[in-house]
Amino acid sequence: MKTTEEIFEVLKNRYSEDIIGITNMPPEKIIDVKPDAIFKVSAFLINDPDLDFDNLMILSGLDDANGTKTNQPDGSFEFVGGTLSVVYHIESTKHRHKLVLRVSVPKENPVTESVVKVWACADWHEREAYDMVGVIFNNHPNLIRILMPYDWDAGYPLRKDYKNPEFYQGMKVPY
Amino acid sequence: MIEMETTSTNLRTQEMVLNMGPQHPSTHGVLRLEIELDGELIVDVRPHVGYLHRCFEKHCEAMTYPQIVPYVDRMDYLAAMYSEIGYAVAVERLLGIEVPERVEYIRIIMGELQRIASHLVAVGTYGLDIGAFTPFLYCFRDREKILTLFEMTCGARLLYNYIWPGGVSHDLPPDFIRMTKEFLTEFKPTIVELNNLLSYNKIFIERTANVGILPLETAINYGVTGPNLRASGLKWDLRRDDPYSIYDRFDFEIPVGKGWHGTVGDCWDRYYLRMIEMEQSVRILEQAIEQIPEGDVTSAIPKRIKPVEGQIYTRVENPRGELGYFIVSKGGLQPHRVKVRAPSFVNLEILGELCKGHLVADVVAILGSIDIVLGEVDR
Amino acid sequence: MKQYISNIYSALATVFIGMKITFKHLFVPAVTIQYPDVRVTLPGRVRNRLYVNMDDCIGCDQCARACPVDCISIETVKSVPGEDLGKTSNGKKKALWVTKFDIDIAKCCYCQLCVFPCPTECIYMTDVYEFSEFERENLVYSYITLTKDEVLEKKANFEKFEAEKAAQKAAPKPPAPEKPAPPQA
Amino acid sequence: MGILDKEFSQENIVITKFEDLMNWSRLSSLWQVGFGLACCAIEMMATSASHYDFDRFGVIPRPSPRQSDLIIISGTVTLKMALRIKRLYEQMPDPKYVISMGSCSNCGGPYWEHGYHVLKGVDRVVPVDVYVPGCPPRPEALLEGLLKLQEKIRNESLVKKVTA
Repeated sequence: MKTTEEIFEVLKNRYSEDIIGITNMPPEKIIDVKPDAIFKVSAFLINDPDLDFDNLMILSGLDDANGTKTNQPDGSFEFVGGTLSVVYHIESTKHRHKLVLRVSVPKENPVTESVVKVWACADWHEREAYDMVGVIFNNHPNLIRILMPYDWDAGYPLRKDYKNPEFYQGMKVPY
Repeated sequence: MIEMETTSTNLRTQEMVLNMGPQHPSTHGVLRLEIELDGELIVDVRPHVGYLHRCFEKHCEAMTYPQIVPYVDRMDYLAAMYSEIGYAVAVERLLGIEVPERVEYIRIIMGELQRIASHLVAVGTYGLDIGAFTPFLYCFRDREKILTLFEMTCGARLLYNYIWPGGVSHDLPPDFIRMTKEFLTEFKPTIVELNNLLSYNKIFIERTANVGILPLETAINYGVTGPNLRASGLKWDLRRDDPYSIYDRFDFEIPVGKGWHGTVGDCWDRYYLRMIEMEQSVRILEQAIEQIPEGDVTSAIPKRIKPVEGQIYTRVENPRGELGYFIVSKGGLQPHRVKVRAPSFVNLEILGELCKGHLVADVVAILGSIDIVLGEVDR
Repeated sequence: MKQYISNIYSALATVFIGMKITFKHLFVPAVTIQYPDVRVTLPGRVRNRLYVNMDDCIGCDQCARACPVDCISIETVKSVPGEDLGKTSNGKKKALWVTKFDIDIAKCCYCQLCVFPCPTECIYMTDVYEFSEFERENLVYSYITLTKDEVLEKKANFEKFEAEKAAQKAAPKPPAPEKPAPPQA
Repeated sequence: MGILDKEFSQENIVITKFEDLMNWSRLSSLWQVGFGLACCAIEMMATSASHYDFDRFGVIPRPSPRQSDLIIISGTVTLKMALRIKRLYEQMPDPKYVISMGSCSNCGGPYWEHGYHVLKGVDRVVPVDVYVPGCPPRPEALLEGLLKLQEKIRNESLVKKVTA
């Protein structure tokens, strides 16, 4: 049983330049990791016998909506810049401790690394994050849309500035 | 199709791709399976989901916290009460509020009744998949009694909007306790009856035992939870291992798969575990009904739910496994992001692994034993 | 061989046990509800079609705001002074003409969230569940008691009143004592 | 087309009696496609289970659309699914009937406003005969919708038949 601060110390000592810091989002504490280091950090987390994070509870993609908001003439809006995040909630079934990791990528180039080789269940979660928010996971075995149709080309629905198309394959989409 | 050089040592038939679904009676909804076959042996199964993607997470971003509850119901429609409990617990922890004692008891009674109802559907339709029609009728007959209990409590049969963040919408009706007791006394012999009818039937055992074996290591790595994980032999139940509500006050057992008729973690284990879980739910219900205190049920419901900036991930033990809600609040009346860790979504991922090397007919048996709800897979 | 025989035996035996249970159920009273002839009495809290008692509605729009689906649309016109709209059954004074109260029951999700905030308890769910239709347009229910002409009349009245008020404001001499009291919201 | 082409263009005693027989046989053995979409499918299952017993009305679920007369669209129709439903409907032999069960398939239901992936009413892809409101409708409501459909079939005319 370890607290987030203790695990943060362990990680900081080992990967000093890849760990950005610890953010407090009450009631949770998040460890921010650089996008290109998430694979090796998570591989360390699962393999280290003291930590042994064997269960990825949830992997979620987020649109932080922190860019500059520009209003369009038709009443909609658009975010320029800003970040997309991927949040990993992991736990150890043996030691019963939990950890929250976060990776933030710029919206213009949302590329991070896949953790499928560490936790197999990340496969569909990552596909969903790609499908909904548009984060691209390098080294993912099969990164295609999962919930939306494969030929959906109107963007990523869970981004805050998503605009729905008028028609899809001849069917009217809005009410 | 894979091109292969045919030699005398490596003689293979041509591989064939078989599509199952989205309209297929045994896919439990709208799931499409792309099955790659070598003769009658399965090489790979690729599930295609999303045929019921109802944009739950987008709706959450446009609704206030109480307005989300009806949408939460529609996610796992076989266990709507439990989805509500999960959501209510998440919002309460985000706000940091306590709920009255009576509310906790009501939630547990509703949750366990819902677990029985959900397992009855799972068992009944599993029988239907395998080819036994009678258990389906018996299961639905008993499920109807639970639905009557729900209907007299909150007025709806399937999608309740009953458990709100901070409380429940109505108090229990006066007859509820008596009728629940009656139901439990009637239901206990039914489990025995169902076991005799289906579980110990030799034909049923032949179809399910030693089929679709899920080893424990694989199960944990794939994030499988709920009865499917317990059937593989790990005593992991969030009601005890990550307690929420007041489950720590009750005396119940967590059954694990023992490989009664085959190997640990086969389809029969997964099926039979649900039967034992229903017995345990009856045990919890009997205790809860005896202990339930008097009190007000709506006093702790906040007038206006507006959490401060923060985020939380909470999880509860749904009939299908770990149901988690990840809520990010940016301090508004609406959440910034709600993401659901649906147990069926994660459990379905294992299907490809389980089916490898089996026959086509076993796909139905394996899929039924995982017990998925497509509304939850696609959300 | 022994295994073979015992397999056959156990298959027959377990099937026989199952058949025995099925046979026993022949003598259990049937649970089927013969629907069109027999109807079950529904419990008091049952949630089916929405109903609005317009005599009590004060047009406060709270139900429309609580609705997650936005299936209720309400439009109101303020009454001009001197018009008496009557009182609701729990003594609230009405001040608004409700010129539109439409519920698109096809969109409704029967969640009952609109019922709780209503101050006069005029919107509630009934036990009517048999209302299927051949046309979808028939599923939009209008509950207003005013006729079309009356609605136009009320709107015109209010506009006239507004215009008069604006004219009075614009007038150079402020006739303070004669100014009618503003309508109570 | 043939000699008898014009003979039966007007209603007469033979036609009407034959019509009654046809309609009666059609309405009392409506075989439905065993096809569930979402929450309403559970109520549909409950309708065919012991308490409500769909079989009393001659409704038997068939696994194949080619053997069925009736399709009950029970639940949310998504854009991904809509084309499959259209195809299923086209595979059914005439005469075919459609019951739209529940708010979602009537007009998108709770998902009509923000549902980017929900078809707002199944009548945009297939013609609907009876709309059963409810979310989900009680089994009785579905039965009532079925009775209404039977009423519609009973009044159908062989001569003036409009394809459903």
